[in-house]
Amino acid sequence: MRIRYFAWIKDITNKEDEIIDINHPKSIQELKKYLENLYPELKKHFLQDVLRFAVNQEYVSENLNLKPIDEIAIFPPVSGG
Amino acid sequence: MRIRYFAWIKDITNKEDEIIDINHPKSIQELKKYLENLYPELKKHFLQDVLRFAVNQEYVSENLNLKPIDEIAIFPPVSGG
Amino acid sequence: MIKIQKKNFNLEEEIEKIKNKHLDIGALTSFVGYVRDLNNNKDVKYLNLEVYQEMAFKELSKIENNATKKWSLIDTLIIHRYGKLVVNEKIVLVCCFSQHRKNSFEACEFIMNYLKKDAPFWKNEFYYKDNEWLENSS
Amino acid sequence: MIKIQKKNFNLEEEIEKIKNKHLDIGALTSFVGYVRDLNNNKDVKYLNLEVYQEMAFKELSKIENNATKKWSLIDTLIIHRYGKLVVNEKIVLVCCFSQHRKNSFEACEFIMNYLKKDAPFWKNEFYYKDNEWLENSS
Repeated sequence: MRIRYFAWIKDITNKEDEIIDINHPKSIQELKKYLENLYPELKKHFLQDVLRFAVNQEYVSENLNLKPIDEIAIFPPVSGG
Repeated sequence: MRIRYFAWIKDITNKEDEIIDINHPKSIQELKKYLENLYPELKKHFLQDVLRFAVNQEYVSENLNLKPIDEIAIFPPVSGG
Repeated sequence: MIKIQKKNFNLEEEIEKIKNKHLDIGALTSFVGYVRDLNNNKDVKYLNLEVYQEMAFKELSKIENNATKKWSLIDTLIIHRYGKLVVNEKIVLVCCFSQHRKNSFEACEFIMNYLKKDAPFWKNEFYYKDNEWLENSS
Repeated sequence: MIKIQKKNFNLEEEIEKIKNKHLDIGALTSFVGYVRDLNNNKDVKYLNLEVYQEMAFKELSKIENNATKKWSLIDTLIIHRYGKLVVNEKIVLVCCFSQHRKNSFEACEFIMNYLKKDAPFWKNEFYYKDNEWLENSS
């Protein structure tokens, strides 16, 4: 499972992406818990509910089952255009 | 007083413009009568009320007083753009 | 700025000339009208576009001024061609430059609507057998 | 057509390339977004525009398809740049080609609104002293 970070999320994680190989999270909820442990600063942003999640390049609701081959992206509100 | 014709009005008048020097019409109503005599085919178009009149390059209502120095234009509905 | 001309124009050049004057522009909405190959169910060969030039300048200036005031536009550009125009050629360009996109969209559609309604241009459309003077529906 | 690229583009060339393929096009509405010299009351030096490229293609394709169906568009073009963009540079181009003008206006504004809302691009705006990640207001 590959996790990708964008914009200022990268400043918190200090990386653009990472692979979670063992005990990968089964849902976005589990992923959030997993990442809060790794990066405590993310917690307040999860609580504010401002971040967006994409699985395999599609926006997702939180109740999707995550699979080991999924690419998951976490990013702040967009500002294109 | 200069009268200018545009689009298919020119096919009726056979000219682009003309000068009315003596006894010039004092209103659009008088001008219509004057032109109906010169170009009988115009009458039906005046009756259908489809033509537009401009005095000195501005759209006008019919009750304007016409002056000898005015430029008056008669034309069908526009089709620019 | 209003231009009434026979010759074609280059979108990039016309737009950048104005854009480069104003560094506060964030949004440009533009409209281009083209000669279509089919109209009134007939194959079009070309248009002959007639204009009442002095009045077209006055009418387009009024429309431009109204839009500029109503939507706080930073700049505008209207180019309308006349003369013989074949299929695929540009007829008209309207550009509305503003800080934000909503104003430029609304102003551009407003200018096109009034241009179609009031600007003194007439299209004489030539088909393979005959020709027809067009009228814009209101 | 969707292009996500670092380099600048020429409006005339990009538009005519598509226009020339379809002789039934009568109307083009296009939108260009530029880097402004002032934002959040600060003088802007440049933007660093980040993109999630694979997802941006998917999202823009969805938006483009929705607009094409809803407004019977003949063709569309979206170009979005990324990387370092200084004041006065183009950021984005959206073109909607259709037979008549109303559809092209509505479709172009629709695409811009959804692009601003959902397409995964992020602007890191650099001022003279600091920088800031922007968020589009919804």
